[in-house]
Amino acid sequence: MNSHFPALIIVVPLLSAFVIVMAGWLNKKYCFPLAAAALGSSLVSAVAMLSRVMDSGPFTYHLGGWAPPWGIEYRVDHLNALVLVVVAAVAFINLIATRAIVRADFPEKTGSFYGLYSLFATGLLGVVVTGDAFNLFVLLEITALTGYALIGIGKQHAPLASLNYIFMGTIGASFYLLGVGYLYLATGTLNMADLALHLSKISGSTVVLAAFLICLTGLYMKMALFPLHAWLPNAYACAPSAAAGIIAPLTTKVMVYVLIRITLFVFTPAFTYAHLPLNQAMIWLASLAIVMGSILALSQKSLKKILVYIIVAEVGYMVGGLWIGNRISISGSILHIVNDAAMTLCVFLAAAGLQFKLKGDSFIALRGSFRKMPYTMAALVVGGLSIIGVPPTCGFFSKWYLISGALTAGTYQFVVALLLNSLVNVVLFFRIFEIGYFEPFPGQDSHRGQKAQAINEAPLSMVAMLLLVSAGLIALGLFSSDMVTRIILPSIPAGIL
Amino acid sequence: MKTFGIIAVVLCGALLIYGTVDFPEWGDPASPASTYVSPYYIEHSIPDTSVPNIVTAILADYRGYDTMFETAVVFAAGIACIFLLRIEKRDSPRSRLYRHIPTGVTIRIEQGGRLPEGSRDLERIDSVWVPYDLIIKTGCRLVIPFIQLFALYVIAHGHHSPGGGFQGGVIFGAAIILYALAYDLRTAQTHLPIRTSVLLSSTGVLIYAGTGALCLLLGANFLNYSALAGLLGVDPVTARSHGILIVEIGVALAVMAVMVGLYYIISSAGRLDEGL
Amino acid sequence: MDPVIAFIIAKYNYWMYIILMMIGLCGMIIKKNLIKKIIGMNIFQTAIILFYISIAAKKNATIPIIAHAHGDGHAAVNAAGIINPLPHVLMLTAIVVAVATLGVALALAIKIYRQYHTLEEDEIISQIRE
Amino acid sequence: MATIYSIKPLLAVIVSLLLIPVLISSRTPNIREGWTFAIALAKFLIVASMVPAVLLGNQIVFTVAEIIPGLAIRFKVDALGILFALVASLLWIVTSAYSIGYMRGLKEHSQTRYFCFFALALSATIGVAFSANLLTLYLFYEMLSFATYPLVTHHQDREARSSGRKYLLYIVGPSIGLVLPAMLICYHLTGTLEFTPRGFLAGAASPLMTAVLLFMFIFGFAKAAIMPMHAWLPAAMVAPTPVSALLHAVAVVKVGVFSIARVMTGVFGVDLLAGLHLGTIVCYIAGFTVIVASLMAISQDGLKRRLAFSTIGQLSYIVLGVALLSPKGMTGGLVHIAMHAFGKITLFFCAGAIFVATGKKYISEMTGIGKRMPVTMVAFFIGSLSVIGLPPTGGFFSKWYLVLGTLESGQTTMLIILLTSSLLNAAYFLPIVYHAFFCSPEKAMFGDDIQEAPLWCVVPPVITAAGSVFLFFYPTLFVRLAELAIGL
Repeated sequence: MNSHFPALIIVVPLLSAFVIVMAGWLNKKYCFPLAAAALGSSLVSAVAMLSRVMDSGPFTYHLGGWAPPWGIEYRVDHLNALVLVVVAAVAFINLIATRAIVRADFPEKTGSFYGLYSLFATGLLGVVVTGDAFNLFVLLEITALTGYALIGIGKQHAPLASLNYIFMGTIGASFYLLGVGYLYLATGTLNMADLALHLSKISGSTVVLAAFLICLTGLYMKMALFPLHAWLPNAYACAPSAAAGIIAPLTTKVMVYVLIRITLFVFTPAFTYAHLPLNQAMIWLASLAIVMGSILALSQKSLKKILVYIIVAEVGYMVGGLWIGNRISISGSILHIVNDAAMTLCVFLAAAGLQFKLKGDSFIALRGSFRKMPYTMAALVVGGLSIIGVPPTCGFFSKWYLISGALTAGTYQFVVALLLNSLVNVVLFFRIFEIGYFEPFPGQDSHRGQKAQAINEAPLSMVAMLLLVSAGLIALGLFSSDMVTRIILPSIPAGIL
Repeated sequence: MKTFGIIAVVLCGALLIYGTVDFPEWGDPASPASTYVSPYYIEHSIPDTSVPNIVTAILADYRGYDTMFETAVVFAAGIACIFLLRIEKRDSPRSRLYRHIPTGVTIRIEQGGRLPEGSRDLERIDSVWVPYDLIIKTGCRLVIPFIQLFALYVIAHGHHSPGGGFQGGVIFGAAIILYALAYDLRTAQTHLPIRTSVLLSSTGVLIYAGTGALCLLLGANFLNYSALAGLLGVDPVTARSHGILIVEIGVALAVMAVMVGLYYIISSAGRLDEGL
Repeated sequence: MDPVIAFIIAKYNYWMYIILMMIGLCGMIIKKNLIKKIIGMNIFQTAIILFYISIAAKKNATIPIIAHAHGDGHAAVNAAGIINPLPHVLMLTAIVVAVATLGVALALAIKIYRQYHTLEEDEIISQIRE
Repeated sequence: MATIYSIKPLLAVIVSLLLIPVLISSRTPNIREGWTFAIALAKFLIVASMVPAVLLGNQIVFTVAEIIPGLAIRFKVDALGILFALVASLLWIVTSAYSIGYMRGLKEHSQTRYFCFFALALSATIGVAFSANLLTLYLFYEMLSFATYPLVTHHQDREARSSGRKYLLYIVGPSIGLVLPAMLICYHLTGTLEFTPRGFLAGAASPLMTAVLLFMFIFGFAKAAIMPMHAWLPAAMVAPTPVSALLHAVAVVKVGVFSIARVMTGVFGVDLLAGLHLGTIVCYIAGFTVIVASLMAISQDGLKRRLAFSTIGQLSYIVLGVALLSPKGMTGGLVHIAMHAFGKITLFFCAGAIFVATGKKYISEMTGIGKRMPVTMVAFFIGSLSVIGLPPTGGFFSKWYLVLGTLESGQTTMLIILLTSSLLNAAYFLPIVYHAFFCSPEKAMFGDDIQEAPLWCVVPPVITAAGSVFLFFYPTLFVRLAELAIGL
């Protein structure tokens, strides 16, 4: 049975999505268990695939029984096995954690919500595992479409934000499709491994360079790299917190994975790093993204808006790490995909808990939150420390690899940008901790001798998951060395020095 | 904003034109696209799947996985619109309009009063008053069955002529939408309520993914129809052709149901009471 | 004719799709009304579908359906005589994707209209500002 | 010079972490205080059990986890580490006794949180003391900064918020902005961060880069409160006095100085610094800090602020001693860690006792307090003698070695700085004692019901005062450890 895991990881949530929607109309109480079972089984098969790849190296799976250039092929190697586990784990944990919130926000639409949720997870898993360029576009569209719906259902101006997301997302996806069209025109095949073979033969022609630039612009738009990030802040901030819990940590990270897959495995490193001015420009772009992301975050007034701009800055980390081009910085950016997904999940779950219990996440609503919700705020502290980059947590280690990679390559603007971002993150998070810790002044006299307010903690499933994730952040930090040596370094193709 | 937009567009156009320098001429038979992978499909589609229409062969078999996700996209769009727009608690309308069929006289009842349902010669009409349209109604009533028949033909004949699941499904959906346009949304919903349309669309997609999973259970790779040979009692090649047909039916069902569901939801802006 | 004009004539299908695409992009960026933006998006997607289909074309080749009678042997099929079917399959998917995105965009436009009673972007933004 | 592999260093660091779940779950305050005492004692005993092995010259090593290829979280207990850990864990026992009296005397709120973060801070301090490489040191250094933030801002009022903000700005900012890049550059240049006896940076970088790295470390470790980076210490006096006593006199500030000493001896190495004359530059920076801090201390009216500025001055003695690079000078600097700890903690305890008993914070309000609180003021007198460096107390020894060190390395300006600063120390301590005992206030400063603070607040200063006198007669333990640390 284990040879079918690549298919199982996608088919089980896909089938469950359709059954959940039917259950939504027939009998609502089966929706959540179905979704949990499906995503749980995906997590199990992802872990099984990762262990298989670590033991016996990459393996392929031919869909429909047809050999690669003709049929669609799944190539599972170290890189996408690792990202698969991250995606499956984040989707599963967020599903369990935000159960009470979904029941409170959409009492009569839980069927459709969980259907869209598992379709979204299926799309992401498919994007990560597929080895065919056009199939990747179709799966991108499923992820995007369900994402538009999940965001569009939010309050205040969520529909407008979602519509803007549609415009930018469609332009991005269509540019990617156009890039694949140029590649198909130049080589005649759609399979990624096959493309790499043929592209190396004709790497001189302008078609390949044009396809490269078009694919990059498309992917940058989908991952909201700084100049093209206009859609992300409103979309993620207005999204309902249950949906934001899966969209925020995963979409941009999976798009960075796609960028790494395209630049390193389709356009082989020899081609990608051949154009010096392009690399320098991209590193400057990434540093700009980091700096602008943190500066914009300073001027925000609500917790979620701050976290969203931090995501924009984190995208700059990964893109910069990729473009620096040595093994250390690329392993840093791959490690950051894993770490950043975990960190963003931790802080977004905490924000969801706060918004659920304190009715809103603006700075006024957060006053005295350490007293009312100690465990959620403790998780937010751990998540914040990880985003700042404090040693035991995982955020520090990906910064470590990125900075040492940048030092060896001599790109000092990236180092300065990373350090500046850490300092700004300290200000951002401690401003929130101050509000949660010191205020409210006017309401009571200073806290001397005042009985502790009733602890009004988030629901148990949420708190349990929050503590699990924050413990995971520290565990990821301590085991990052094993992850790098045994999974990430073998996943980087040979052509990189 | 305008100037920035134009600059971006011109820049993008220049990038694209720069890319086309090394393109092969239009229709040049020696271009890489038509000399590498596609000749295999053309030569082997009959021996592999015994389906003369190569596009259907590729669509449902060689790249059947893409099409499965394509149907999932259609399904996702249907569910997304229902999820976004549906309004549960509908407040009852202030005034109701009725028409006396024999004489064509319309009656308006205020303050939410209503007439008994079954009255034979009084029919309820939309608040956006539609002129008496006997010609359209009878015309549509005559045409719709033939459209549906043609849709079934397109689905079934996908192997031999241009057509297949999507096109057939859309035509079938169009027939039902025509019915909803000719009469009004309420009567169309009596024949195909939104609940059945969603259930039909999920069964359609389940048929597609189910056959794939069935092949998995029978030991072959996912969506490898030759594994159905044992089940269908035919040799593997015709098993593939039958597999394609089953899958096309699933797709048609899903597409039809989603088109109808989309029309119901979008035309009545989620209230599902009065459409176009 | 000198090479430049020959160059332009030989590849006019690519100019078509680039022009169409730029019109779509303009529509999306410059226009203020949301529905016009959605139409622009649709034009943009259709342009790419046109590009793919133009790849499939071969000079004097027939449609990709192999003439046959039931059950008889198969005449040797020569690939040059039949156009490339693969882009057509891909574009079937792209068309469905374009329709799905259009549907969701229209649903959101309805939701926006129900909330702000207008579809002009600058009016909506001024309403949000208050 | 053997290396022993044992789990003791990890136990020493982890044992106070075990206190946190116990504290949260203990119902009555007495159980909570009892547990704090037990854990403090256990920690001291674990540390003390390692002293004999270290005195024989061998090191105790324990590797926790390899977190980066080629780098691990590793503890290495050597003479320098054990010297600092002994002082910190011994004084924690006394401080937990003192904080019982203080917190109950003033009926402070959320005391469980106070004790938990106190235990966390101590485990971080011992972690820094035992760290074997720069990464582990940085890890526990950051942990200490974030663990002490809730302690400094304990009163949760507006003033606590602004001083907490300054605390973060001055400590976390330089640590991320300066120490992190410096550490990464060292790793990039040499491929290792392990502290080696003669330093691993020799020859790996150009003289200019070495100097820049040294200054990044010195100003990065802002907890050492060297002049431009000192503003957070007076601001942190808003914390409850036990926090100021143990953390801002012994643990936190000494971590800063300890890290600088570790970096100068373990990363750069004495001969590299001497070769590039960087030692003398650091001496001048430290000397400048000593003089200016002592001058500012004189002008402070708040008793705790004056003690804070005096601490800034005393810390720079240690940096000055290490920067002299001569054997006697370095021994004096390292011994001063212990001597100053006992002296300064007594002074803070007395300040706290006065505040608990009379509620007075300012020196101008303390004339004639000696008659009301004789025991506290005598302890205050002994503590100030130790800080000034006069014979009957241990402080004399470190000053003695420092002066010999300056003579040995021929730094006459440093000699002048040392002597003038000792005079300045006397100038800002003795007036307090004189006013307290020999003058009587014009109007009645104190109601007649004022007398000594509760027992829990008076006994600890007496113990630590006795400790610093004891150190005068038996300093051999700390002197021997200091000499071992320098590799004599």
